[in-house]
Amino acid sequence: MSANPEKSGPSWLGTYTVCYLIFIYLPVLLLPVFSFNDAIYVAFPMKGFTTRWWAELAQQDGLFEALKNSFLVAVPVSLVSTALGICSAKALTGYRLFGKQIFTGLFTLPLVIPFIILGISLLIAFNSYGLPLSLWSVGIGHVLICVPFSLFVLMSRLESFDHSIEEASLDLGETPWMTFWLVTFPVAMPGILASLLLTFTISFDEFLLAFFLTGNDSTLPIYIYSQLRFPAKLPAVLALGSAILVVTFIIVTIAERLRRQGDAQLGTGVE
Amino acid sequence: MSANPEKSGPSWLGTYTVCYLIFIYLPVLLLPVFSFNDAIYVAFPMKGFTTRWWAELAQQDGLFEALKNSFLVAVPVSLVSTALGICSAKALTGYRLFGKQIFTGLFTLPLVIPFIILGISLLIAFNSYGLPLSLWSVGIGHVLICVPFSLFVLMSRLESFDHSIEEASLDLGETPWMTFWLVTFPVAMPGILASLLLTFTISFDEFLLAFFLTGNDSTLPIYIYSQLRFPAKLPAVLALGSAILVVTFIIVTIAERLRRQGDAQLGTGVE
Amino acid sequence: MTERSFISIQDVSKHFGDVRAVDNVDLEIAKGEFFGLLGPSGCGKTTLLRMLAGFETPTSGEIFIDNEPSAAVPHFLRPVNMVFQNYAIFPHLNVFQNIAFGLRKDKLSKDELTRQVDTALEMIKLEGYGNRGAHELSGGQRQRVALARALVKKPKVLLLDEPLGALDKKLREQMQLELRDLQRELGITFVFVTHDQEEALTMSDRIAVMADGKVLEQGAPAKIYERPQTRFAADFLGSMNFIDGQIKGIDGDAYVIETDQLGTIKAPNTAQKFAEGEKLTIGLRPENIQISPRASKVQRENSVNAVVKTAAYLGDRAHIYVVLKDASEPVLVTMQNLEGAISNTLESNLDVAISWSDRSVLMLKNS
Amino acid sequence: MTERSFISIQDVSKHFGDVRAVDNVDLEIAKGEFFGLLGPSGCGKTTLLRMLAGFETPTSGEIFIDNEPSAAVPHFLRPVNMVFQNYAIFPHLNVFQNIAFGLRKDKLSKDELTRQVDTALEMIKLEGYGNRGAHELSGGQRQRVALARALVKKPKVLLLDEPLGALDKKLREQMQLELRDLQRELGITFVFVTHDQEEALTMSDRIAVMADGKVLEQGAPAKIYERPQTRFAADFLGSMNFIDGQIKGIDGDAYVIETDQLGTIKAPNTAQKFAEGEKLTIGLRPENIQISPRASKVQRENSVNAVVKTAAYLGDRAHIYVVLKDASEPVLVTMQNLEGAISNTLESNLDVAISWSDRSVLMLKNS
Repeated sequence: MSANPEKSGPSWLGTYTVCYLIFIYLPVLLLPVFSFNDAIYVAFPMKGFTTRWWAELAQQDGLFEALKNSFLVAVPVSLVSTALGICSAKALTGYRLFGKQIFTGLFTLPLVIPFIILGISLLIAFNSYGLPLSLWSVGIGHVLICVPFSLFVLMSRLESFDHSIEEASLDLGETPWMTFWLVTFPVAMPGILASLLLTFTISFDEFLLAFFLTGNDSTLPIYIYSQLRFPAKLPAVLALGSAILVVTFIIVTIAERLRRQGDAQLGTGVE
Repeated sequence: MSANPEKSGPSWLGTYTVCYLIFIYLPVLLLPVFSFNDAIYVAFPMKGFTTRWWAELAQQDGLFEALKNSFLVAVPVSLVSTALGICSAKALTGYRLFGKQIFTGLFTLPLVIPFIILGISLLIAFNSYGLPLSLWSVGIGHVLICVPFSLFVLMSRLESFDHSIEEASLDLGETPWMTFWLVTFPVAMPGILASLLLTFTISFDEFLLAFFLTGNDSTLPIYIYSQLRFPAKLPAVLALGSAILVVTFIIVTIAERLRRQGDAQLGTGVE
Repeated sequence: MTERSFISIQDVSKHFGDVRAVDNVDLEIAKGEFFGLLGPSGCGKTTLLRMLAGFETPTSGEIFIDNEPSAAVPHFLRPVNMVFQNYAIFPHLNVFQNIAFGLRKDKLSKDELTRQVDTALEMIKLEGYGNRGAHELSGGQRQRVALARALVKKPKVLLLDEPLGALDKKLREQMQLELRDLQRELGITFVFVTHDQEEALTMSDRIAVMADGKVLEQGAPAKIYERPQTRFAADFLGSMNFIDGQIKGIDGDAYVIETDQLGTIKAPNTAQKFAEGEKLTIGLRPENIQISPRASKVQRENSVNAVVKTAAYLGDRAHIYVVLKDASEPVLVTMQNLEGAISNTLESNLDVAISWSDRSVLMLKNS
Repeated sequence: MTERSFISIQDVSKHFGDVRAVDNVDLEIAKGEFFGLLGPSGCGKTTLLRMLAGFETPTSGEIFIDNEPSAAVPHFLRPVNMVFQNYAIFPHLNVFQNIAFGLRKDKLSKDELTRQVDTALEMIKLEGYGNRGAHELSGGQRQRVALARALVKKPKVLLLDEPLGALDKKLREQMQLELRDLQRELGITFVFVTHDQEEALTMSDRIAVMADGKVLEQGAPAKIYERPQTRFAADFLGSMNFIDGQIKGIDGDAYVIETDQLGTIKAPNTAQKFAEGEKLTIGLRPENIQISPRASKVQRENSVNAVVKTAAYLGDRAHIYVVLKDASEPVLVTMQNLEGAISNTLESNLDVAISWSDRSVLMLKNS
């Protein structure tokens, strides 16, 4: 009752929102703008409109190699870290409060270790155990940082997961195995998809660990970094960056929609 | 009733937890181990025990300069981004559901832009507008990525914030301004502290943006990176990394405790 | 505005966008009254209360409190205080600090402050609880602290938003009586909002029944319950058997009404005017119908044979649904369980007679 | 184990760590019975139900269902089904798929499956709702779907965990009767858990009252309500006036009891044995006490002068608290409001007389 539909806060908050969004998007939007600017030097005033940087982009062999490498890493990383995230979330929700807090801390601590230190640790570890650096080592590094994110996404879902529907399935004569496939999995699906998309994005975007841990293969961020040495290639990098921005935007929107859809479903499940 | 105290999940989850923790902490723990190893080369088998790398660490002038720079950036960044986070959270909770989802998306989107692209964007922006690169530009970049994190921490707190206690304060004769200081601020305090600690840690740890945006001053991660060129300095870097690990661990523990304390308080507030 | 009215709500409306939360409400509340706003959720009662508190501004109309128009008064200067539905105890303050919160502005000496808070703690029977944290209190204790916190401000009017809604049944019944006794002792005007008809009946001196933003009727509990003017109020306050009928004629000071379900029945010719031939709805409270074995001699004016369809034994009373010969809709009869005598009438398919007196027949206009 | 008992719970205990959730419970439930487990939250009733369902294993003792020891049977093979407290509707399936879920294993033809689900939908009066999503259902509809989903399995025993707890009051009262009628029609044994005494009294053929993991007493609703053996049950089921007393002597077939509050009173000498001089607690149900003006002639055995302290008008009845001359603890009297007659006795400080009959006096052992 009286949900207070008028309440939209003081009016300065609207002004703030606009200013803030300009502050964060002004630099980002320079990327697509300059990617159509007909000049090698990225500076105001702008010259004419061109699509040649985008055309140039399509001809770079290294780019597609890097893109392929990024997918080769990000796809398995998202699958493995989501699988580990499910196990971890299951394990953590099983514990009582006290142990749960400690273990949750231990599981998520890697997130706050500076990536440069994590990179050095992993490099040392691979060297010490005599393992070669390759896309495999990048993947292992990425799994390490992706699992905590997957865990975050899945934990909140598992915590609001109503276990009585699993009991209901058992009660109606299904085996635990079929209960998992008929009830647990489909209900948890939106969360799992959100986790897959999130971890994919993280792995795809990550630079520092990839930089430390890759052998001769570069992933996309590393390819971009290498291009920066050649000023003439900067406009094409801007075009590439713009493309990545658009794709990222689409993926995140889908992930968010899935998450919300799952919320709505669970919301009614609990009533 | 029947809180099911026995339920601790299948027993393989315990095994899983142990294996997983070994997987993630094995590389990380190599750092402190090798930092006491009496050899320049970081490899098994280990040599004798020494503290000389730690002693060496204390004599590096550049280290303390970098440490100072990191603090000079991270302290204001945490304050500014938490302040912006408070405003943003206030602004977002004011909106109705539909607008809220869109704006929340816009506010948090910077998080998923690859940092290398964000770094390039900012670099171009600074150059385009003729602004010099310095610790200031690093700070601005960090604020950009810290606000969404601050927002996440504060949003959940503001959403569970019971606004009727503010109305009660007004009803009992306090002005809106005093209500903010006597009620809103103290009740939101744990969340604000958690945000300050989190954003401090992020800024302190961040490498890539700092790398792109700094002028001549290096922050701690950049200093570490620069040291890696000299193999002889690696053991001291390990010591430094170990020290950072310990400090990070302490800060995160405090932040988490504050968060939970706030939850407990709010929990009873809602009953 | 009469001399008597202390709070005067004059033609007040409140619109939220297209929603008319409160729709042209007129209400006069006397000084020292315990006034209940009763209605289902969404009926606008809370919005009306929040306008009295100053948290909402009327879209149109005016509110006077103690003869002062309250539109211009900022809510922190109004002579009213509020007890919130969830009590809104400050979670970071202890009981003493919560109660003393509203006294900050009075710049009292430390001794005087302590004295006033202690008096308040005594009033709510929580002596010695001053140092307890907000999270250490039970639901009932939170309710009392919220009450004390508002009452130390010595308001002219205390507003209560579903004051007992968060408490369990036994505690709620106890607090209803305590709250009413406290109000009588203090003499402060209380206005409260509830969706619970028993709470409204128990505590109020007068009740306003609201639906869809409008006040449907108002009056003393017994008047509203026993002589409701609208089908909504009759149904919302307690149970009611509704029977379709038609005025057949007027026999002296009684109407003769033809019904399908109960045959021809009589009702007293009260102020409400019905024309001959007019269709209307008859209301019969379940507790005004008596149920007895067919054989027994019935002393009341109306008696009909019926069959028990189903019955619910509730311990202190029973709800018995009986069907009449040719009627499909069952009639509900409530019967007090005096010394276990109830059990004789709970059997399904039992032949019984039901009876009622003319004056318990309620006549409601069809609208 | 008698021939009659269909579910036999023999000396069953369940410990969670140091907590004895269920403590040496023996219960026999007959085939086709509607059996209620009643108790406050935490009394172990849900744990007992979950042991019947197979979700918990007894720490000690044995449970037989239809003469089969159920310890070894995995719960998905038991002839029992459960309706969960929150209904546990599968959120990703529609109504049809929810109800058909338990029939998967039966490998029915598509037509047969549709027929069975349609029959179930008809039973719960939700014909045509098959395609509705789980989130499109109201609380009452969810409850019905959960019921249908369990009943299509044709269980020998249906377990219900607070089946109506999530519904609002009016709907709950309606569903209580519907559920009972359905059970009588199907003839399936129902065992349900509730903390609501009216729900237990209304629906059950027999009730077991539980506290602290133990069954305190069991029996038909009228027996438990009107002749409780323990103070806990007397207090938990409805209201009760408790009065301290001492046996003064035995006068023929009646005890003579001395009380501070009511003077010397009599009670029938029933099976329960009390010795002369023994201290005991007297129980008097509020609805068994009659209140009348002092002047009126009282026909019942016991009559005492009293003064009305406070009264709560509830519309269909009133709760009146009276104090006796030298007693501090008020006595509660419940009175049905027959044609508004109640109003005469609601005034504070009114001089009245209260009366009761010997046979409504309940004698409870002090323990």
